[in-house]
Amino acid sequence: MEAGLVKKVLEAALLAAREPMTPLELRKMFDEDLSTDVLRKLLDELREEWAERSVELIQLASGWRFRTRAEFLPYLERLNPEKPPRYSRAMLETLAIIAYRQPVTRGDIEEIRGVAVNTNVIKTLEERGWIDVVGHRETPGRPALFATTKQFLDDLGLRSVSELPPLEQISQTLELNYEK
Amino acid sequence: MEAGLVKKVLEAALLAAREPMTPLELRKMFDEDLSTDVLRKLLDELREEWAERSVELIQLASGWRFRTRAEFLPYLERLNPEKPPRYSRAMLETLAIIAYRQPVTRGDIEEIRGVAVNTNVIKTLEERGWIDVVGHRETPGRPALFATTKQFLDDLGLRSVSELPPLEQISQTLELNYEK
Amino acid sequence: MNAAVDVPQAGLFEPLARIYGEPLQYLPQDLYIPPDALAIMLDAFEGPLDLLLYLIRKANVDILDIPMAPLTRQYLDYIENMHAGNLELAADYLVMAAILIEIKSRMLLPRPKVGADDNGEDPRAELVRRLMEYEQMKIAGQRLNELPQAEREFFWVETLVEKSLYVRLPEVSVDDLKNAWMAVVRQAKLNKSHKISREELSVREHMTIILRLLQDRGGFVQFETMFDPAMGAPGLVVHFLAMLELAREKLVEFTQSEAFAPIYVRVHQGGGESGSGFGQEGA
Repeated sequence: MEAGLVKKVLEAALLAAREPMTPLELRKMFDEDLSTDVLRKLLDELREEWAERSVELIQLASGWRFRTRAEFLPYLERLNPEKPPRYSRAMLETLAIIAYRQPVTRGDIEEIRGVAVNTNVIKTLEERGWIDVVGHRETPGRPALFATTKQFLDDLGLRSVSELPPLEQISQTLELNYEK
Repeated sequence: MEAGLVKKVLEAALLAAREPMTPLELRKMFDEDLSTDVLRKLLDELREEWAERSVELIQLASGWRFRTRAEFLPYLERLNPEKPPRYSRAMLETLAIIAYRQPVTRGDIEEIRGVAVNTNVIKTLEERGWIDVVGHRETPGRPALFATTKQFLDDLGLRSVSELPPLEQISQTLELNYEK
Repeated sequence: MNAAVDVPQAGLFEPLARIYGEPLQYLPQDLYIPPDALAIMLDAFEGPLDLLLYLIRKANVDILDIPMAPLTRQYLDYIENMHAGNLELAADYLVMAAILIEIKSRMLLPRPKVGADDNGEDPRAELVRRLMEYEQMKIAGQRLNELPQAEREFFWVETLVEKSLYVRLPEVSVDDLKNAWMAVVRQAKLNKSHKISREELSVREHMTIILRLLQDRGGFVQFETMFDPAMGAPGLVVHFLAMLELAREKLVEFTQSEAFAPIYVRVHQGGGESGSGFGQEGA
C-alpha cells in the first residue's frame, strides 16, 4: 500500500474521530503491518502538512486528534456565545480613573477611591495592554505614572481619550440625581 | 477581512461542526456582513480545494458539512467492528412510503403495503430522527401525519426530497383488453 | 429465494388457464410453490401484496394481465398452509384471498360493453393499481437502502474544539467606564470640586502623549520638536496646555542654558515637594 494512500486514510479517520486515536487503533485499518516507526513518521508528516491550516493534528496522552487552532476560536465562539465575563467594580473604577485622570500614580487612584489598589488589578490591565507606564513622578519612591494605551482606545472603539463621555455632563447628571 | 482568512474560519468551523451549518450560522462568525453570494462563492471554492482530499464538503438539506469520502469506507469500517444495523424490508418500505408520499398516516402506509405496520418500525425511524409527526389528518381518530426530517436527508447526503432516487415507472397505463 | 419446485399435481390446477389468450399447457416454474416450502417462506414476504407480486413476477406474467385462476388457487393454498401459524398475519392474507376470489367471480360474469358506463372497469384494475404502487415503494425502499448513509458508508467530520484554549476577555464599553467613574465621583463626593470638561480631557490625553514621547526619545527633547504642526492650531494649543500642566505637576521641566538658546523638555529630575499634584488642579 502506497504511503500517500495510507496517509489519506489516517487523515480521514482522524478527522472523523470522536475521540483521540491510539496508534494501535490506527493500525487496525490496514492489512499490512504498519510499523510503529512508519506510522509515527506518517503522522508527523501529516502534522506538518496541516501546520498552516485551520485545524492542527496534535498528540495527546490518549492519542492523536485534530483540533481547531486557537486563533480561530474567537470566531467559533460566536456560534455559541457564552455570557461574556465581567470585570470587577474595582477594575472598572481603576480603569476609569486612569482613563479620565491620566497620567496617574497608584497613589492617586487610591486617594480617589479611598481604598488600596490591588496589585492584580493593575497587572491585569497592563497584561490586557490597556494601560502602561508613561513615566514616573519625581516624588519619593518615584511612583509610576499610568496612562491608557492606543490598544485601549481601539478596543473601546474610540479615536481619542477626548471621545470618552464628557465628565461635565456626568457631573450634571449626578447633581440632578442628588437633587432628586 | 481578507477572503483567505474568511475561508479559513469557515473551514475551521465546518471541520468542527456537530451538525450541518447553515449560511446564516456561518455568517454569524463575522463582524462584517458577508453577502450570500460571497459566502456561496467561498464555500464553493472550499469544496473544490477539498475535492481531492480524504474528506469532502457537501451541501445538505440543513446546511454544509464535511464528511469522509466513500472510498475510505473499507478502512474506516475496520475501526468499528460493530456493523451498522441493516434495516429490514418492512422498515425500508415504510420509510420509502413516508419519503415519497409524505405526509402520510399509518393507515396510508398500511393500505399501500397491504399489511399492518409494526409499531416498532415507526418507533425506530422516529428514534433515528428520520421521521416525525408533522400534523394530524382531520378524520375520525385524528391520525398522525408522518414526514421525513432534515436529519434523514442529511444522513443520506441529500439536499431535498426532490433529490431522492426517482420512482421506478412500473407501467404507464393499464390497458385493459377484454378481447383477449 | 428459490423454492423447490415439484411437478404440479394433476387436477390441482385447472389446465385451462389462459395467459395472454394462450391456453396454459403447463404452469411456469416457481409459480407453484409446494406447501412444505411455504412455511419457510412465511417470513420472507412482507404481506399479501408482496406474495402476490412474487407469484406474478416469478411466473413472468405481465402485472397488467394477471391470470386470475391459477393465481387465486396458489394463493389459497398458501393461505391454507399458514392459517394455523401466524393468525394476525393470516388476516391480511385472508382479505386478499377474498379480493382475489371476488375478482375471479366478477370476471366470470358476462362483461358489460366497454365504455358503457363506469361499471365497465376491469375487475382487476384496483388490484393492479395497488400491486403497482406497492412494487414501486418496494423498489424505492431498496434504492433508499443503496444510498450512502451516514455512519454506514461515510462518517461526519468532527474535529475537537478546545474551548479552554481561548480565554474570552471581559468587554468594557464606554458606558461601563462612565458608570464606573460616576460611582467613583459619587463615592468621593467630588462632584463639586471635580468638574472636568472635555477640553481638560484632551489636555490629559496630550499629557500622556508628551510623557510617552519623552520616554521614547530618552527623556530629553528639544522643546520645538515636541510640537507637530499637523495637530492644527487647536491641537497645538492643547498640547501646549498639557506641557504647562505637566510642568505644574512637576512631571517635566524645561531647561535653557542661556537666553535664546534652545529650550529643552525633560522628565522632571530629582525629588522635590510631594507629588500630590493630583486633585489640586482647578478647571
